Amino acid sequence: MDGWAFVGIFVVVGAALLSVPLILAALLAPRKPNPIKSETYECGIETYGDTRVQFKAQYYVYALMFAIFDIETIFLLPWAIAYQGFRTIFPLLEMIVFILILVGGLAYAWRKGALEWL
Amino acid sequence: MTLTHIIFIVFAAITLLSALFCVTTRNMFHAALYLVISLFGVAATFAMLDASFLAAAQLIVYVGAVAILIIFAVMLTRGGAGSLPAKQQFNTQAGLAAVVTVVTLFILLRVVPFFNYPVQVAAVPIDIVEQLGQALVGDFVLPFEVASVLLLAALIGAIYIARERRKGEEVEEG
Amino acid sequence: MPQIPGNDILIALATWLRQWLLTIGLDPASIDILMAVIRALLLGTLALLVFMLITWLERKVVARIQDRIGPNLAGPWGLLQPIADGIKAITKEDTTPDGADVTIFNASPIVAGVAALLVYAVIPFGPNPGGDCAGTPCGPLTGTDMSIGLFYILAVGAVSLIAVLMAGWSSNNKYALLGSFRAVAELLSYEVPQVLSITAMVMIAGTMNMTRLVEVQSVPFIFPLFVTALVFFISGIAESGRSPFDLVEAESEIVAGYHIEYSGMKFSLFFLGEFVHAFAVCAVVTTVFLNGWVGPFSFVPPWIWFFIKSFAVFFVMMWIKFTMPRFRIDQLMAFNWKFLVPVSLVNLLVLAVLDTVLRMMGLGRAANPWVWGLILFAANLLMLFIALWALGRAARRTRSTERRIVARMDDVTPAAPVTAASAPAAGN
Amino acid sequence: MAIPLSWYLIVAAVLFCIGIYGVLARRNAVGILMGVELMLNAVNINLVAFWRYLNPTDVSGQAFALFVLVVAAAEAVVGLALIISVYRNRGDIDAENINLLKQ
Repeated sequence: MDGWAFVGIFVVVGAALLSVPLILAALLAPRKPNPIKSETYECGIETYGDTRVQFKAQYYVYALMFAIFDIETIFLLPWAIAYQGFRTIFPLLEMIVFILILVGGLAYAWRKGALEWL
Repeated sequence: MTLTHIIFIVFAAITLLSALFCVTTRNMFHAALYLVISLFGVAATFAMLDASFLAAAQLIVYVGAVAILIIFAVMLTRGGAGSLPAKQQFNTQAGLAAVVTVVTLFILLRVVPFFNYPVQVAAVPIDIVEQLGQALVGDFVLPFEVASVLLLAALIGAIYIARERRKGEEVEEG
Repeated sequence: MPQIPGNDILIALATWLRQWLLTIGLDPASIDILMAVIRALLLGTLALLVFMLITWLERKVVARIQDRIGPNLAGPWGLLQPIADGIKAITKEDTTPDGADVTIFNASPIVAGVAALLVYAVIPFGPNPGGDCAGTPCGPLTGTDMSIGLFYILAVGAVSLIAVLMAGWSSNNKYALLGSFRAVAELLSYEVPQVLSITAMVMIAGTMNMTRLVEVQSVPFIFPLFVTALVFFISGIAESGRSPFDLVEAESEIVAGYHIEYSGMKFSLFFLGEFVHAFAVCAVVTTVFLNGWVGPFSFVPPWIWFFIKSFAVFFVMMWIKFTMPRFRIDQLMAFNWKFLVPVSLVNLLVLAVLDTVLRMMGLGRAANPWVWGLILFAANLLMLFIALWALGRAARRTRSTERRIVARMDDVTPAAPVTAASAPAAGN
Repeated sequence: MAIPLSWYLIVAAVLFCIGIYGVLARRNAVGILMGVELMLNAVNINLVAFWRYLNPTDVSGQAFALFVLVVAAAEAVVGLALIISVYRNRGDIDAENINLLKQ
């Protein structure tokens, strides 16, 4: 399974290793909660309003640009692995076209100011 | 019943149960996290099918990108709370939907798994990713370039729709 | 003891252990699983030890940079300081805020820590000695020799984003939520140049397997892939949330970011995740660009070379951390999307074209690695020069715009006449 | 190959049906989109399983799964952008209330 089995084991072992100090802390650390202590921190003042405030959509714009470029890479990587084996320049040209189309997207975002932190 | 079977069943159970929670839980953030777990299970299934590259791609695209997009969307729409805080999560046709689902499931389970497929036992080529790369610029070059155009269209469209105009309305600082 | 393949003490120990397990009558399949568990335990412990060491090292180095002494009370040269910190973290009270989503709140530090640890699974610390280790073929000195190693590193990097969002959302705190949004926006933005530079590496190396990546480096890839290495290193620093990209926890702006409500050991796990990730970036840089475990003097084990190189890279990271002021969030985003991403795209295209041209002229890597490497290095330097020139111009323009805006805000009559339309436009 | 092909197909079928239920019954538009993602994943399990069991030496199955991945992500990007836009304009993403075109 190409090493994924080890990754599975490593996840379990890693989580166990990291849980050891957490369990130790749960056993050793003092635990005296009181209403003031467990209040949500907001620089000393009482919290006001709903926590889940409205965020601006700019965050989503960054996320979607990331998603698009991520998927682009999923396509680029198999090509990149095969790259050293290509004997003609057509694969290279096809790849350049592929990248340039997406560069068009980046240029559009730039022109429209979608990359600006508002 | 070997170890492989048990592992498969465990991952299948994780995938399906968290998918079920994903479509039924009320809290949309929890639903998104259940979706992440379910997609993890799918990635594990890919790994068990020796599709190493696809398993990692599944993690990157779904856990890394789509899940983040969904969680952002949940937060940007304030968990879909809308105007009424305790709104019903299922629509009026939920009963009908359940019937449709069960019928579909019944048909699928009757038909799909028991067809006699010409199963071929062969090892996966070691250079499968390289072959994939060659296929992308060989046999699949047209879909490959069309995918690029699709991504461009999605990028431009989504930016156009989602962006706030500079003189935005009631946008709180965040 | 039989012939030890590779003359490496660690491989000899593993071979001996496997043989002993065979003699006590375990079947090979369960030995494989047991050996994998032991390997995982060793790797995890190694990562934690390195974490403790680099927290100490970092404090010593920052102290020297700031003309102080640093920790010097706990043990010789303060070497026991990490242990003291650990005891402190364990015995601190752990508070959970009101209205927190407890399950997610408790799970997210572990997710963050494990996601950072997972990178170590594919780091090769030594070569594949070949030959036979107690009945099975010896593998290289690595957790698992995955064929898609580099891609796997990208994939597990995605998981830490989820941990950040989990922490921020479940804390029921506005600062935490805001911090997690900012952190995720930063982390995912910097993942774009990272994946693009990984594509360039894979293209030149022709493989994603970490061991193969070292083996194909007939010339250290830092030369032919200089710009790629820089982009990868910078985005790696940003990915691990270290200064000057530490907006993730910008104390002066959003208090402490997404882990504001965490205390005691849970907070330490986030801290651990950051450091482990930072060192993992150094290890990957060492593997991919600095020829990994390869070094002169055959009596020095390869993993010693590996750690020497990794710590050298980590030293550069600390140096950057303690000499640079923090970016502002808009500068951070602009630096990524308007500089790093275009640079890495251009770099990818230039490398692809140049390498093909060189190969067709008979000057490819197969023919003469050093000629090939130096030609690409020259091209890299040219790219870097042009990129820095463009960056400098953009920075000067932005700064003059900002100065004019500030002047307009300070004074009713600005020094230079500025129209409302021209000022924001110049910033683009 | 220890696990029969039909096991994978059953998992995919059940996942697909869970996705269908999510799409049909959810009110929240983001929830509907999650259902769609589950359905696309079920399709991908089928594609990869068929590739592995019927023709592992040909990459077409993997290539198809890759294209499904792209389409799924593009759909999520645009769909969520629409939902955010709807929320901004109407303050609600209940799919039953998004019916301006009906009136």
